Amino acid sequence: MVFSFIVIPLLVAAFLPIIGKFSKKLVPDVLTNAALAFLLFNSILLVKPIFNQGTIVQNVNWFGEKVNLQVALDGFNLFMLFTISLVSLCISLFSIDYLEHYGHKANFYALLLVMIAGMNGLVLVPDLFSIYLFLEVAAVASYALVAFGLGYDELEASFKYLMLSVVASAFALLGITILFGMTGSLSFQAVAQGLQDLNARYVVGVCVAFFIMGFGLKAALVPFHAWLPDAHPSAPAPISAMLSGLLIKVSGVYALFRIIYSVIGMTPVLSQVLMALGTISMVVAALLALGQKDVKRMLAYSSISQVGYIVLGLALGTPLGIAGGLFHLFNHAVAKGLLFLNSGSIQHITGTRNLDELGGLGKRVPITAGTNLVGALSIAGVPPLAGFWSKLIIVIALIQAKQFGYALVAILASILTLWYYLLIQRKAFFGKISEKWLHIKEAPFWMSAANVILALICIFVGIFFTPVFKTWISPAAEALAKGIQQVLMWGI
Amino acid sequence: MSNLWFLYLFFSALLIFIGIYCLLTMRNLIKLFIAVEIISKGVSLAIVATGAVKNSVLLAQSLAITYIVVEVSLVATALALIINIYKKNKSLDVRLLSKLKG
Amino acid sequence: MVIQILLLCGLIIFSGLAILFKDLLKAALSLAVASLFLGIIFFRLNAPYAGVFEISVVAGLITVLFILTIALTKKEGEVEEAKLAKVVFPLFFILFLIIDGLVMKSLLQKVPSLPSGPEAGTFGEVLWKQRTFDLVAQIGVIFAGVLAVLALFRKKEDDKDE
Amino acid sequence: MTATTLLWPIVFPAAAAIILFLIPSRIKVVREVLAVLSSLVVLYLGFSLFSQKNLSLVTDWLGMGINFDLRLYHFSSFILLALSGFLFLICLYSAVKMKDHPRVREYYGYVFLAAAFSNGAVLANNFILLVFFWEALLITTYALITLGLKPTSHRTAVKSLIIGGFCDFSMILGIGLLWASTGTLTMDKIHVEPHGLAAAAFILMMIGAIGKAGAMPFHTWIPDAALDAPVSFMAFMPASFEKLLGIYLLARITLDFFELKVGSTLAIILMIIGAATIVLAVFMALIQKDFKKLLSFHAVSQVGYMILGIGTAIPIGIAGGIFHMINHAMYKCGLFLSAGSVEHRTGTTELKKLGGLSREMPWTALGFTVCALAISGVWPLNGFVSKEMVFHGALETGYPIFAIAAWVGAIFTFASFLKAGHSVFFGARSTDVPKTKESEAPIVLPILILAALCITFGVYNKLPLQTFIQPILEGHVEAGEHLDFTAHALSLFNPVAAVSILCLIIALGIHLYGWNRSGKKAYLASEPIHQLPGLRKLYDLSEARFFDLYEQGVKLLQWLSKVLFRFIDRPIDYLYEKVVTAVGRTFTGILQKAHNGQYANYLAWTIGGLVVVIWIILQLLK
Repeated sequence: MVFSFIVIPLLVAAFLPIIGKFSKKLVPDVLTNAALAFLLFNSILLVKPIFNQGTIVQNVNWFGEKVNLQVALDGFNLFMLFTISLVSLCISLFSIDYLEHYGHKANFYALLLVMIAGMNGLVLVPDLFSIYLFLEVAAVASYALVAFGLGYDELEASFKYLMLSVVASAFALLGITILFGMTGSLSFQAVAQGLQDLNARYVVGVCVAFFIMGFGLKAALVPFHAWLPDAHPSAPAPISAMLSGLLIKVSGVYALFRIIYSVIGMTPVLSQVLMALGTISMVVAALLALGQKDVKRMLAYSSISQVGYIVLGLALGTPLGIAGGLFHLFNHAVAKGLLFLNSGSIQHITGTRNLDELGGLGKRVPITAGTNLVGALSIAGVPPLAGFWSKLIIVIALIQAKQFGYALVAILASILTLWYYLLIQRKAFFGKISEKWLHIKEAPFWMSAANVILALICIFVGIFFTPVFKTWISPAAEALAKGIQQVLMWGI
Repeated sequence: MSNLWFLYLFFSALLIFIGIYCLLTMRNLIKLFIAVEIISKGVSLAIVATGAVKNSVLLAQSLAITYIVVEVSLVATALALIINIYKKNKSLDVRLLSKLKG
Repeated sequence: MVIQILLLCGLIIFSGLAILFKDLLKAALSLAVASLFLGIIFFRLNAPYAGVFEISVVAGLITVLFILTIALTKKEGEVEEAKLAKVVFPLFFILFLIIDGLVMKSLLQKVPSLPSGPEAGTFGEVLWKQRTFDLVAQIGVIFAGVLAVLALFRKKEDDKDE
Repeated sequence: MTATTLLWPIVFPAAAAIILFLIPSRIKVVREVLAVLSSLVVLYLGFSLFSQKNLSLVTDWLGMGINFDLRLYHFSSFILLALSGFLFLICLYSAVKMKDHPRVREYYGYVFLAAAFSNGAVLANNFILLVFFWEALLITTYALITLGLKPTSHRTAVKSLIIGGFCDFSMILGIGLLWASTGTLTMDKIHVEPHGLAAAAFILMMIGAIGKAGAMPFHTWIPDAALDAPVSFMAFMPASFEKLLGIYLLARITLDFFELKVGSTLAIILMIIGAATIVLAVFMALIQKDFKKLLSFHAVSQVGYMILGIGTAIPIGIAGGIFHMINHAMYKCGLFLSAGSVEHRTGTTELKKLGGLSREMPWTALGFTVCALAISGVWPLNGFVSKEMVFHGALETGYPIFAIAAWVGAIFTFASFLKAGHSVFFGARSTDVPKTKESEAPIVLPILILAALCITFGVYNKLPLQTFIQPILEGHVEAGEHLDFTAHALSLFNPVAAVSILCLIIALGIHLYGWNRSGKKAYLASEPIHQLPGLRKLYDLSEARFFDLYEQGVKLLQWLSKVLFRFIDRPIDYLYEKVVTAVGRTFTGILQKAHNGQYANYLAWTIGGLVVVIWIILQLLK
């Protein structure tokens, strides 16, 4: 049941190119969405067992032979799986209409599914090297997807993205190798146990620095972020949503914090370094976002800034901070997915993404404008939308931990966030409509539908934040906090 | 035995240095990718050497092989990208790839 | 031991040459030679399968891919590299060599590691039974690579049909 | 009859609203027939529920003590019956009056929705549920006013929304306070003494209640709406439904939720509001030159009697207030409907243009006369009875000033209705209006029914007082005291009644004097008072909406925003433009320059970042 998260997307992806020869649109559309809907359903089904048992360990026998296909599913993984399934389903719904002018839907969906399989795998494996591997699966698919339009921008962005992340993941693998060399094993538990027995603070410190760089580049922490504002805007809108909404969080934030919490142990030093990095990202990227003309580029910088929040919350290390960080991760995945899809709608409707050319679209395209507003306000942290609560929890956690400086910066950065999101609203949707856009039409059905679903989730989670928080976030945060207790400090 | 590990790590670090130096200074896209290959050689050397030194060479071998498969995949993707860029740009100069900025 | 160090030095030299050669073809070939050296090192480290893979896949397949690309981009693919970069390379290389040497020397005996007993089983068992998940991931990576190449080299005519 | 029957008065009108809304505009007769039939069903529901005294329906709703809790008992069943009765009359009336309205579809939809919400508000036994229905009514009010289709309709609608919103907001605050101090939201479980926090809650909730009833100073949208909204709306909402709901809630507040003591500060506040509303509104009513506007000011003025009666906190006063509420709803509804009837035939409601219509529209004139006499408190109509009760109550509190204010109100009420009746139906036939005839039966019938009810409730006052009012107050008076409000109901031979009759005579005198002074033009009969020194100024100011808190509030806000703009916004803007933005721009600019698109640059950051992170971690580890 748990393996279906990896196997089903891969299987569908394998058959899609062949099916694509016979049916260009319909069957790939249906098949992909059905597969993703199944995964979403599956992840919801898993809530109860996780709630009751805490952790699920599953083994698979291959023709009677015992093979090492072991997954350990705890609250944190499940939370990530659910987020991935939910957002990617909306994204593939959006693609039904959006991909019409790209063509080659089957190929696109196949890559998308491989990427999802990679992310699911990354989330499920309890093994350092496998984390790296699945990260590469998702990454290779994402390079191709960024360049899917084959335009100049896409190729340039994809190339820079590839070259930077190859270097980064090489360093991450180097760090894994060193840990492997010291402890002789690769699984989380064994490595964590080994590190407890050894006293190797400096070497482990260097390893952690490698991880911070390797996974931090995937998560686009400043100063490892430079690829993101090129790659995310250039990709087709659904892929931008996928990358910003999920990939940076799964292959960056999840991988980094999974290793830190489950293997190395969150220590005060690490906490300090990561919080500083998170804060720098938050502020620098927010300032950069202010200066953008391109909607998607602004959103991309905003992603960096919001990842800063997530890292800040997770790095704080208190249960409340972890919960806030995870909650913000979910909210940002939904809201940023929504905003990128929405920017795709804008581009589909008007053919441009330049804020200076847009204006007054609100009256013509109410659904697009309304959902954009919801997403923007949610990320900016306006009550009662979902983003407000997660930011509030992060700030409260910071204050609780007596990190007043960070709390202040977090609040100021959220003002900056609101500022540039209002800039989008003002320039694109409000104000006088220019002659050019008098005859535009609302986006096609599936595009609007995906936007509306995500916007509703933003609102729903905001209003019913207590039950959502209890069902999804708390188990995940508990799983992480347990990790802290299990992993003894390695001397720092 | 463990001292031998540092010998291999020493060479592996050299390889990675060469790769990064090339990435930082060179301009030809293909050259840059050759540099990436050199870095990954450094990493695979580190993996196998670690396994050999730590008595788990079988495990390290399987890791190295998997890593090579990943490399092939990456090379294919990257070279396809490079060819596409060449088609658009009629040049392999990385400095031309700076349209996206700000 | 000496042979091993010589082989490692050869690996470094050919890697250095790969980036210093102006002609891309020569660079790719010296990269292949470096791979050959690495493969032999793997053999000598009791990792014959890795060595075979390194020689056949990296020295063979990847080099072929490189040469193919170079051939495809030959017409206008010449890029004037910065002279300075090549001139100062030995300087930086030696500098890093020294730093690297010092760091590694300082780490000698310092890094604790767990004692490890001899490994049981055969390579096949380890690959298939211990690292099964990696095999699944390998399938994923291969899919991703193939699909990526398909996507990047898709025919333009199809776009017009849509 | 099971508890779920309680859902019917809410669900059925709502369903009817949807059906009526969905019938296409082209189909004419079906809609009207359906509307009247539906309202008949609602009326039947009202009757059948009235015969059922105690029912209650509780289901979990939102959690945290917020249940879906409906409760039917003597008070709410009585209000429910009254509401459904008015709904039926309004529908009957609208069947002719509104049939050619361009947006008749929406009209019926909103009317039935409003009925559903009102029924819900009356039956609600949980404050949150009450607020839900209460707020929803705001929206239907807003929508119905906009159906007036006058250029200013929308503005008035917004005004009603904002004033109503303010009142409801304060009511929500009050409920919050009450919740905090009692810990429950179930209405029939709350009974506190108004001290401290609870006193604040009392005042806040009272604002909500009297705001809905339209007491001063929350009345200002009603006269505006008289001109801007459809006349049937005026008969529907401000004249009957909102009065019933507002006074119902006020009575619940003073009787059930809080223990209002005779002569306590809160009681006196209520009485002051009541007395001020009576006097001020009646003065405004007196000088109006438009039939509907005159009526609308009376709709405000009469609320004063009810509030005064309830504010006395003496059983007879409270009973008088509640009785006045139902009486007022009847005759004011009748009056608005007769104004509508006149408008229907003549096309105008300006007093100046009308005159001597009694011959052509005898039934309307008859209905109007009865209702006008009732509102003026002429023996033996219902208005006389309820007003007497209020006077008695006010006198018993020991503050005769309130009784005097009420008597003053009575004088001018009668004077203004003499003026209105004289100028519309009696006197010389005006030449401005062409010859006309009586309105259709569905218009006249409701008026006559209401007039008949006015007489019935006056002459047989025992019937309503003993069946409706007495049960409400039972259990609220000290044990042993016998409740009988009919003691001096129609008695003319007691000092209070004598003063009342004297008032009526004075009013007649004022009217005749004014009529003579203004050259026998009835519509100018109030001019002598209008022109009184001092009063003139006040009237002018009032005409210029000087006393309209909403208008003044809007002006104040404009002024405030100007001040804020000049002295706070501009400096901040300067700071923002010159300092924050400049600094932000500079940083942004530098950062943007740094992102120059060069791969080597980005890689250098990455490697540099790695080195720095390693260095920092090693430093921290030392």
